[in-house]
Amino acid sequence: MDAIPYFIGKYNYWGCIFLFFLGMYAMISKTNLIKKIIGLNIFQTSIILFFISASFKHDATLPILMEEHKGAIDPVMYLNPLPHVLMLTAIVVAVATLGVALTLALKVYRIYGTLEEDEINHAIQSH
Amino acid sequence: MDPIMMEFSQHSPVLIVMAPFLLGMAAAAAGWANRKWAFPMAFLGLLSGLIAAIHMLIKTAKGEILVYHMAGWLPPFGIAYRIDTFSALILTAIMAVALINLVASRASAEKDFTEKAPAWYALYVFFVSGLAGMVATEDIFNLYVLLEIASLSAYALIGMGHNRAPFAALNYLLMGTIGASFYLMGVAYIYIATGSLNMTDIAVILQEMGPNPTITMAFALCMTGLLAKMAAFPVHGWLPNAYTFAPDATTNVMAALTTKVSIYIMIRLVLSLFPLSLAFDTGIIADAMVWLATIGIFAGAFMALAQKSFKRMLTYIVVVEVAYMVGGFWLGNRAGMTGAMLHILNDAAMTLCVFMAVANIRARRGADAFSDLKGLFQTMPFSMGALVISGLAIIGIPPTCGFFSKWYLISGGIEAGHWGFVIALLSASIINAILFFKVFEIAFFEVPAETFGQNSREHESDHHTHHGLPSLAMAEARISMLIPLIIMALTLLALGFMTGGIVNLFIDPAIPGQVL
Amino acid sequence: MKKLALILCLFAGGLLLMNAHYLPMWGDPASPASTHVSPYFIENAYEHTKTPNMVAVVLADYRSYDTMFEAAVVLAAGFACFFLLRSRARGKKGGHHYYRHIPTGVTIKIEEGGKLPAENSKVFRSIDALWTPYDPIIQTTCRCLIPFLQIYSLYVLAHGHYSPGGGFQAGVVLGATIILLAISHNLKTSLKRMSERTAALWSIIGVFIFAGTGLLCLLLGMDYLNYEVLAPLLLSDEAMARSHSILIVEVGVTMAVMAVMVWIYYNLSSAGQQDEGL
Amino acid sequence: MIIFDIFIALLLAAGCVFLLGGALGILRMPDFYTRLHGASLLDTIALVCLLSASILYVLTRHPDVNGLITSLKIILIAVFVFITSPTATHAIADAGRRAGLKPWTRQNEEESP
Repeated sequence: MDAIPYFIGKYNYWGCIFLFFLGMYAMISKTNLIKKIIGLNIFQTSIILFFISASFKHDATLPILMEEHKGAIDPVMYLNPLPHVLMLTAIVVAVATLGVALTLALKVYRIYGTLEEDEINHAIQSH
Repeated sequence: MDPIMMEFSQHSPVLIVMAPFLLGMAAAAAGWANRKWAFPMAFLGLLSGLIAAIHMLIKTAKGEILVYHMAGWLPPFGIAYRIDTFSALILTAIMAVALINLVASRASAEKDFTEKAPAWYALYVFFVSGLAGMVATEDIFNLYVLLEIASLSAYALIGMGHNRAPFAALNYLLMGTIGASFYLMGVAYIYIATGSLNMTDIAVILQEMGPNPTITMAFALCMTGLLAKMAAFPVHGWLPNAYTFAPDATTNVMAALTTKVSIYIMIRLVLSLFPLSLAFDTGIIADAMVWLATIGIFAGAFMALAQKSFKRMLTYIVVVEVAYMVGGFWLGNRAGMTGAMLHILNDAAMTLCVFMAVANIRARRGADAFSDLKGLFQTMPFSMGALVISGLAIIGIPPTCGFFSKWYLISGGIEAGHWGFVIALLSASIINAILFFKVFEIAFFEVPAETFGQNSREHESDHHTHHGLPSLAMAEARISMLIPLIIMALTLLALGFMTGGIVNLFIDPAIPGQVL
Repeated sequence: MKKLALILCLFAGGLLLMNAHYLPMWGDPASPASTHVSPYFIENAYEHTKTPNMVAVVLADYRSYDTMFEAAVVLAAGFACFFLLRSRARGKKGGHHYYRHIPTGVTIKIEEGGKLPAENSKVFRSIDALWTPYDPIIQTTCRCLIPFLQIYSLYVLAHGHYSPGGGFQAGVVLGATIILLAISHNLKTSLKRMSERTAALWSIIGVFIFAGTGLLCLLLGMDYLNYEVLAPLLLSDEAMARSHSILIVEVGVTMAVMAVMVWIYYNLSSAGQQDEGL
Repeated sequence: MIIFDIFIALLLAAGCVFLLGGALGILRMPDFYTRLHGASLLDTIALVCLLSASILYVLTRHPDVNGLITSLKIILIAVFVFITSPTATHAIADAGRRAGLKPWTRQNEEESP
């Protein structure tokens, strides 16, 4: 029975998908705006982990060329550099989004004096 | 053409993104020195983008497909831009819409944002160049980056409006990020399954690979993400608030472009990345999408009927129009697709026109509740004339462009036997007619209770009714807002007359031959 | 709403988890992701650019166009925060003036014709409650650390060709030092070192260095961002020209990221007023 | 060599135990200050254990100049952590005190459950 190697062999996907929907659940169901933004961050981080785990190869080292390999390079020796690059971009995008989200939350707080979504909706309706 | 120009013109695929982007940054930098320079810089940026777009339009019309390799690396390794006839058409539409709105909304932007106007110009130009890049790029990850740059600028542009705007913008941000992240997850699945990021390369690999559950999942993820981004029916919740409370200058361009570009991306992914069989062979996905669109049309139209303010009503019409295009595309036959693709272009034009007209009214009257529209035909005849033309286009009445794309959509629906969708289209036209004629009636026959001042918001409708129509003084919007509006109104008619040419030259070649 | 969200997430999550069965095993060297495009990068990166760090090569050369927009996203975020929050309305309305209580940094608005409250009045007593005594531990530690952090960030930037590092990381560390200054002292101190105007201009210039390098390649007759053509300008052969250009581009990224981090912090921490801070 | 390896393993295990203790402290302690106390002290000592384990590992595997340089770098990290971690804790505690948070006592707890 190779159920155990199967589960161990794919645990990275399970974990990332779990985090993905954990973040999404937090974004949909929480009423506090800051908690929603935290959910957003978990959500984005899970995708970053997903990509990075795709770059991993057993028995490979990080993609910086070692002095002794400069002649003939065996691709199996090094991790896949592309997902790292893509995720550097994704991290920066996530940070930028976080900055704008916090800015908007700050503006919302200055207008309504609260960060609870139901209180804000109440304030809008009673206005 | 002299050799230097020849040399330079081959770079137009990259210049369409980079020229606006660089000049947008220059506008922001100039803003710290002298605010007056910001507008010319932004204008110049979008103008050069438009010139590049028209150049490509002419080139692709001759049957050429423009491919540009960034940094000189060939596609599977580097990033490439690929522009066919249809994307050149959309690029031209984006640049033209953005340029016209920039000119039209200069006055209101300078008034609303005063010393922050350069930042507004910069974000506006970033937004437009992000959209242009999304249309041009052939790399699915580059698409995500450009999507985010367009969205981030959009959040900021929306958040600066009415008091309720920041909350609406935050909701848009959350929804938009969910959409973008689903798309990115789809990219991850595609990458894991194929190892490539280039659309053409992936399409070739997928052809060889045959059916694959990973790709099906990637398809589902990408489509879900794009549906959220384009505000298709069940996930449209962010759109009405965000567009209603954004500043007019922002709403105009955003309503005209954001959703349309997302639909373009959807069309491009389905037609040139995923195997066509995946989308249309089982028929389940396509049917589900068409029914979703049908429900979306009814829901949006009835919500529009319930609104009390003109601008808010129009935002629901945007939701309805999105459903037209989604439904038409997923009918899966040539007529439906042609209708959807033509409607992207037409809808960008007519949405801009109608929102610009509302912006003019709001600039004059300060409000846009239906009770504030009384007597407008007398005070603002030109703006109302443009509004009538765009209203007719949205309803779909012959000489205007809206009629032709709707004609294609309906004939596609009949061909596919989707009677629900056909009925939805026809009844949406009727509801649109009711909505617009209600507005025209108020604006033509009713008279404001007293000569309006700055804030006609306080007027009660039951003050006293005039009998007959006393003449009101003309109070037309300022000339810099009026001329772009009239140009747009004429464009709507011109697009209607040019439909045949556009379909033959630009849209037909972009639909793959298997689609009948 | 909560239940609906839960059902939705469980359903979609279940779907994705079932589908994970078809994904390749973790760390499988034969998976498509590690066999299609990436071997090309691993094999040719050094030959093309004489730079051992493949991530830096892919980041700043093969996919440099992405990276440029990444810097642009950061810039757009900086503009967004500035555009949404910055307000300078205070003090311009005339009639009243402001008194700043220097030890606490609290500013009192004095209406037209009003007088400063007396030394022991209720106003000042409430201000005194906010007063933070000089904290030698935090300030000294930060003052000792900041120079080292700055040198380290330059190392991360300059050594990015040979070890993990590069423009973004260097920019973040460099920006953190200025934010650290603002936290340990106050916003005024860091504004004196780096004003908002400087931050804004630096961020624009940083992205412009990147985009301008690309534009230069275009003007010299090659594709956008094709560094090869810069070889005569950089007095080197083509591979070395790529290596040098990667450094130039990373310097631009560092400037942009650093300035935008600082700029966003200025606006967020003081809610756009930029008089107080944390 | 085996003695060194056992020693390394012991140090790593001790580090993990300390980290676990810190995490437990955050969960179980009654108020802000005590939680901070547990987390910061145990984290610092855990880091010392882990870093010394890695220094030993490097020195036993590469007993040459390279190994020495690497271990010097690790010592630098330790110095950095020793400076910053207490300062950060101090700053956080200070902020808590200034925000008006009262330390926990038994009387406090009885007054406000």
